[in-house]
Amino acid sequence: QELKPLNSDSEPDRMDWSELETKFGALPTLPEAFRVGGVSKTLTNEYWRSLGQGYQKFADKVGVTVAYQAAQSEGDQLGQLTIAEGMVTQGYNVLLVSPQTDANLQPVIEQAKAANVPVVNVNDAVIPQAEHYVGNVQRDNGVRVAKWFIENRPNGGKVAIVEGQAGVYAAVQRTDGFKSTIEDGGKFTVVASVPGNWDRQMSYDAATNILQQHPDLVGFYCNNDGMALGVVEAVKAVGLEDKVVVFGTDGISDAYKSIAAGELTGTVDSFPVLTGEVAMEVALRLVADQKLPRVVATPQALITKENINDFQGEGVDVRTVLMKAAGK
Amino acid sequence: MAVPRLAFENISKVFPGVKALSDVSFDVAPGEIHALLGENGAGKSTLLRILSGVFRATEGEIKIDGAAHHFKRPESARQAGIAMIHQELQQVPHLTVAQNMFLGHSLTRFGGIVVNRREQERRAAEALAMIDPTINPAAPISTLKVAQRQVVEIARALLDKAKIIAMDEPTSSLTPSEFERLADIIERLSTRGVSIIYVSHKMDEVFRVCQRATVMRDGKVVGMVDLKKTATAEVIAMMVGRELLAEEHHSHATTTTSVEARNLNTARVRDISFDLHKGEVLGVAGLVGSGRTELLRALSGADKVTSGTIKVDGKLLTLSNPRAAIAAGIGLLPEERKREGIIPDRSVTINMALPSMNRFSKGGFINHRKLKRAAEDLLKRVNLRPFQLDRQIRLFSGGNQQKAIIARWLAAGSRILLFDEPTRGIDVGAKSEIYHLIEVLAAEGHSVIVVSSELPEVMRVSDRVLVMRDGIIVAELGRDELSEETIVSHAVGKADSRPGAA
Amino acid sequence: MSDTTQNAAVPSSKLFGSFSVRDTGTLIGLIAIVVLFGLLAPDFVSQRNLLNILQQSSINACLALGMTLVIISGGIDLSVGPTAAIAAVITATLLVAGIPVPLAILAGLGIGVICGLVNGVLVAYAGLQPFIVTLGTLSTYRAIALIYTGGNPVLGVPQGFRSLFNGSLLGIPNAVIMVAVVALLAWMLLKKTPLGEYLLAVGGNEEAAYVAGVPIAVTKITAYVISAVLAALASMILIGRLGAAEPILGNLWELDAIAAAAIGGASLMGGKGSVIGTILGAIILGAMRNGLTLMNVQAFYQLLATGLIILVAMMIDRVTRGRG
Amino acid sequence: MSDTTQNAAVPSSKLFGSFSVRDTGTLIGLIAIVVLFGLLAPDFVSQRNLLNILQQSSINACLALGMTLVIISGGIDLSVGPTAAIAAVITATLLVAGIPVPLAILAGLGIGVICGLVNGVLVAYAGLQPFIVTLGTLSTYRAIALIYTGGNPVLGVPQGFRSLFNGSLLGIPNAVIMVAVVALLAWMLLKKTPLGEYLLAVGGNEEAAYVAGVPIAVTKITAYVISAVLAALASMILIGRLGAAEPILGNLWELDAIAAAAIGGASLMGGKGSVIGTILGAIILGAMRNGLTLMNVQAFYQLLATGLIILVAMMIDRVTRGRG
Ligand SMILES: Nc1ncnc2c1ncn2[C@@H]1O[C@H](COP(=O)(O)OP(=O)(O)OP(=O)(O)O)[C@@H](O)[C@H]1O
Ligand SMILES: Nc1ncnc2c1ncn2[C@@H]1O[C@H](COP(=O)(O)OP(=O)(O)OP(=O)(O)O)[C@@H](O)[C@H]1O
Ligand SMILES: [Mg+2]
Ligand SMILES: [Mg+2]
Repeated sequence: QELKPLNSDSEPDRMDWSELETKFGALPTLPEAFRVGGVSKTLTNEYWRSLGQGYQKFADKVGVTVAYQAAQSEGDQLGQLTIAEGMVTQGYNVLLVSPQTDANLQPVIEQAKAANVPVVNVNDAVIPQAEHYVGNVQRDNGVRVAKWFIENRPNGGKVAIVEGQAGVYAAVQRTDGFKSTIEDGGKFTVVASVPGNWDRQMSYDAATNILQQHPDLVGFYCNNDGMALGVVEAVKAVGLEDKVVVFGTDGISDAYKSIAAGELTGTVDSFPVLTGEVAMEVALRLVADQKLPRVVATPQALITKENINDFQGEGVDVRTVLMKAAGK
Repeated sequence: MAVPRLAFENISKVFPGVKALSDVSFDVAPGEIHALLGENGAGKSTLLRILSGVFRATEGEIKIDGAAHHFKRPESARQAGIAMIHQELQQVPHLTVAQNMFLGHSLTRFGGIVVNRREQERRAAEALAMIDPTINPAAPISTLKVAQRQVVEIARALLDKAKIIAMDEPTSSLTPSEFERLADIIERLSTRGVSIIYVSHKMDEVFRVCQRATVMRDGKVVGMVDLKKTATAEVIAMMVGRELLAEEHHSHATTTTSVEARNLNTARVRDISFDLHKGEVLGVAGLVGSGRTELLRALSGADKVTSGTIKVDGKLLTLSNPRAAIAAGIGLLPEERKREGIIPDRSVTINMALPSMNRFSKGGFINHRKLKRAAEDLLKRVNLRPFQLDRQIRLFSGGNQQKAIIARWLAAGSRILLFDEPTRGIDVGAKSEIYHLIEVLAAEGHSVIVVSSELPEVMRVSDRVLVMRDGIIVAELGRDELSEETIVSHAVGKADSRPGAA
Repeated sequence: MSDTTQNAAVPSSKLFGSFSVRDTGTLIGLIAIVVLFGLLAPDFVSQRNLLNILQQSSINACLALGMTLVIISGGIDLSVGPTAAIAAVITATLLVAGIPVPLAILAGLGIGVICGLVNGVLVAYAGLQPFIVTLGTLSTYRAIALIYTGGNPVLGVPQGFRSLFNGSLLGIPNAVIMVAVVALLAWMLLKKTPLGEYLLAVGGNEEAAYVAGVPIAVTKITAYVISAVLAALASMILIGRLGAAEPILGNLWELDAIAAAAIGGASLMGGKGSVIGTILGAIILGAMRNGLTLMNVQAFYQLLATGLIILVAMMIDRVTRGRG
Repeated sequence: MSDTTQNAAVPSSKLFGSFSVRDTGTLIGLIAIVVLFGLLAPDFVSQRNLLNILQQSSINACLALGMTLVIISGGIDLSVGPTAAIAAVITATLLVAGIPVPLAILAGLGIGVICGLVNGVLVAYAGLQPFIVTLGTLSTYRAIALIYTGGNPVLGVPQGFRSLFNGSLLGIPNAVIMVAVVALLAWMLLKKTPLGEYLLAVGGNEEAAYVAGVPIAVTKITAYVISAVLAALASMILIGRLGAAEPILGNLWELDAIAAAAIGGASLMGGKGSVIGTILGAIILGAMRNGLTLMNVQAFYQLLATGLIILVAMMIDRVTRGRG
């Protein structure tokens, strides 16, 4: 039957990652000589490298081989398609793909289906025809930051958004989640929502311009951490670091460092390593013919100076922390 | 008089900053061969380019068979029956000879969709055969020598069956024998009623083929003469505004050897050996394609020497590039001015100073004052006109560009000057100035090699002449042995060639 | 120097006699790459994979053919990607709205004509530099595609359209056949028609072309229109494959297309370029991508290899052609 | 007949007498943009914002100056972004390792020299096309930067370095002062030194320059080296500002730099270009970005405006210069 185009944020056929074991039991035994293919968006961003580490970590644990490849640059849509098609041709048993755009890996879904290879769409662009999706709720990234503002800045004020690449699903959802949530109470106004193109320099310049126009700004929300770190510098450059808060998204290690140093206010970590592990687990369960829901939601959490030590440091196992948070 | 075939009526043309033509009027009868004469920069090419639709006149009109025309594009002029041979070669390097000849109005098949190359090549070959049957119409134009390319330009104008053909220095790269064939063609065209406007700085040609001449100076018509009833000197006086003295040849050759070439071989010349003395002017004659240009290019470091030695003032040189040659005091005035000579968008001054930037710099900076002084001095010496030193060189007439390149080597202090067709496209006045200049340079102790296709020129300036054929030197003629017949017979290989000494 | 002394191949009027020295250089480059990858990755030379390479190269080849014509005319077209994007989203919208396939295709190609006309007119009549014109339209067209779709992909391209562009005939992908036909047409255009000569003339010596009565403006505009129409066609091949049209489709296509044309011997100074060379260039790039993936080379090293292979291909070519 | 009838500026030897007709065209374009944004966004013309614009334009201006020299010599340098990235990550690594600031800066600029040399030698000696050489090194250099850092940014650039590049003197950002000095040097190079004449000659007519004894190879190589060194300098301004060096820094810088040079009157055919024009071009682009942000224009429309403004700026300029 025809699948409804997937909306990963609102798909009803979903479960939380924490329920995998409880609902489906331990990982079944897998066929011999088994190869998993991972197709990443780009390796130039730590987020995607961490995701690959997650794949590898879980694969090592259960003893399967993974190949993790990425397009040569972010935006190289056909290059990524070539990679994914190559993996189907070469007879990988299951694919984990993080498409550049919503559509560029569409043919792989079809080819893989014909070759009977399950495909898991892992974050953040969403292939409408995808049968399996593992990832977080993009909108929720923005929502969480907006909630922080509502709780911690009861007087409201002016806020600004630095967006990712125009037209990219994650950017649109994150921006929209933040904007609609924060404007709900009527206390906050989004005075600027400008493109930062995932680029530090552009975000720095945009933030400088915004701050100069609105020196009374209370905070920024940025669609990823790289841009947020650029904005932090812009805020510091005009000496407003005590008044203006800056939030990023992704939870890359530099963001953690910056939060620990008291510069970046917070980031919404979507735990790429853990996401990778979960995605790998889902893939393997699919190979073992388990019937999983279409969407498996992975965890995310707003990291600030207050809770950073729960997620980072000696002896902290993020998995356990999050499991606990999920109430398991 | 009946309605003229062609009438220019009060044509004026203003370029930003220059009035190139003012109030030019004259007419040409059907079948007339009409010379258009004038010094460099007089406005001849500008007038013809207006006629052929390349430029638009600022004022005035052109009448063809009594009907007024204002051509907006070259195509409209062509359709009105005008063909033009441009002074500068107008060719596209990656097309073949035939494609170039038919460019803009290809012969086609299948309703204009497919170029009929075979037919084009056949007709191109026909037209070429009238002057030079050796040119292969299917060869890419870039493999042709300049002279051959000029033949192609002429042949292109003959394709159209035009009623007016404007020829702007059609023979500037050609040898007398090719001119003779062109002259025959022109006469045949004339008897068929085709009118021809003929621009040339070669007076003998003009008197040989033309009936009447319009003389221009500084963009104005200064007179119209019947060439059958006028003396050359009189015409020249009209052109340059003064009498030209016929100068005698003076030799300044010494016995000190300045250049000693032994057994030089390049891709195109073989076994070249000769001596050049201080103060000597050595002429090099030969047919088109005999390797004269390549000889000069080898000496100037522009072409690779595969074997043999060159000594300058007794010192062995390794000429890996022109820079090395320039440093050794050798300067080349190249044959193809537009391609190898000028940097079109830079001023004459800069074009002049390019090889000798170091002489005009101090502490790494150009000393513009010194440069300006040198430019004023040297460009005056070559009589640059208009005398605007900051003007882009491309805006000067061809002849004046040539003068600037000569000045270049004076500025560089070169002692050995290699002139490849030095007076190509240069007016009679300037020509005699250049001859004079060559003599002065020789007297000052420069050594000069002059390659020229104009035998009178070779004989006028040379102390000694080498004749080349097929890439080798076939004869060496002393000044007393010089005559057109001797040179030509050696050049074509009829004389008892290869004398022992070379 | 550089060009004038080089031994130019004498074009011949025989069909495919035009396989010049330059093209041979490119072919040797391609063979070298195929042999290299064939040794390193055994799957590489399987028939299936070679067809794959052709299919994967087809989009770039399609664009690069148009780019070659523009480059020959002395221009450059940076706006091919966004042009493709506009054509894609509009074609897809029409298809989704139930417009018959042929009409939708025509509309998409028509968009190409318009985009190309804008580029061409700005270059030919306004006299602006091609690089900067198409840099401007690169942004403008992309913005139009984004605004038109609100940034969302157009999903649900009907099967009829998809099988046309994504099907295969006797085992050969339709896209490959289409591009082969386009290449043949481009080759004929360049070698056999007056327009081909005009392109070479305008790019080779604009003044000479003008004096000879070549319609400069029309020639240039035609080149840009062809380039844009081929970009539109490439976008259809792509949406046929993807089943969806995105406004951000075609990102960085221009660089690949230019690279293919340049590897194939087109000179960015104009007046020179080869259809056969361009096709070989596109296949070289496609084979390289494919081979590196088969070898499971990590992304950073793929990037390194891409750069080095482009340089080496150009050098092999330079050496094979020989030069003074 | 594009160029031959066009009015050429008469070069003058007076200082700043070189503000040519062409530069005036660019200036009018800039004024038009400033007036437009001044009307639409009142904050735009505040002194503080104008300084902001200069600061934000400084990086692009720095690159564009080098690009102008390369373009004048008849080439193009697509590899500036990755060159900057390598220089940035290496400088930052050294700084973090505690190497003194001046040494680290020298090392970074030295990296620029090497990258430029590679480009220059491939263009000048191997005789490859500049576009394709620097397209190849664009990938290669980027890959090197990524491999060197493993893809991670280098954090913790020390304050001493940062304040040097990100501080200000009498209210004027150091970066602006540095780029102004670079511009002055570039202007002098072009107008006052033999090398400047060589660049113009090589780009204007390479063959004639060769016959006239201009050292072609050295001239071209110098242009690429200067471009790469300025890219390295630009990267230092950036890491001074951001406090971190990313291997992906400098993405698409080449397009902005080329756009600035072209808006400023450089001809991609070589032989023509203006330092003043390029600076104005960079400011036009910077002012446009700044103004659109101040007006809080939505992303898609910013893209649209960017494209249209580039086109309009070029047209204004074309009209002001007048043409036959
Ligand atoms: N495109 C142009 N722009 C500006 N001035 C020009 C242009 N073309 C020619 N001129 C000027 O017009 C005048 C006439 O030049 P023209 O080429 O017609 O001379 P000419 O009589 O053909 O000289 P020559 O015998 O040297 O060929 C010269 O002063 C020249 O500098
Ligand atoms: N690019 C080329 N390809 C093939 N043959 C060439 C080429 N250039 C020159 N030749 C040949 O080399 C020989 C010498 O030519 P060269 O130009 O030296 O003659 P020239 O006496 O100077 O004649 P011109 O009057 O044309 O200058 C000729 O036979 C010519 O056809
Ligand atoms: Mg003339
Ligand atoms: Mg010669």
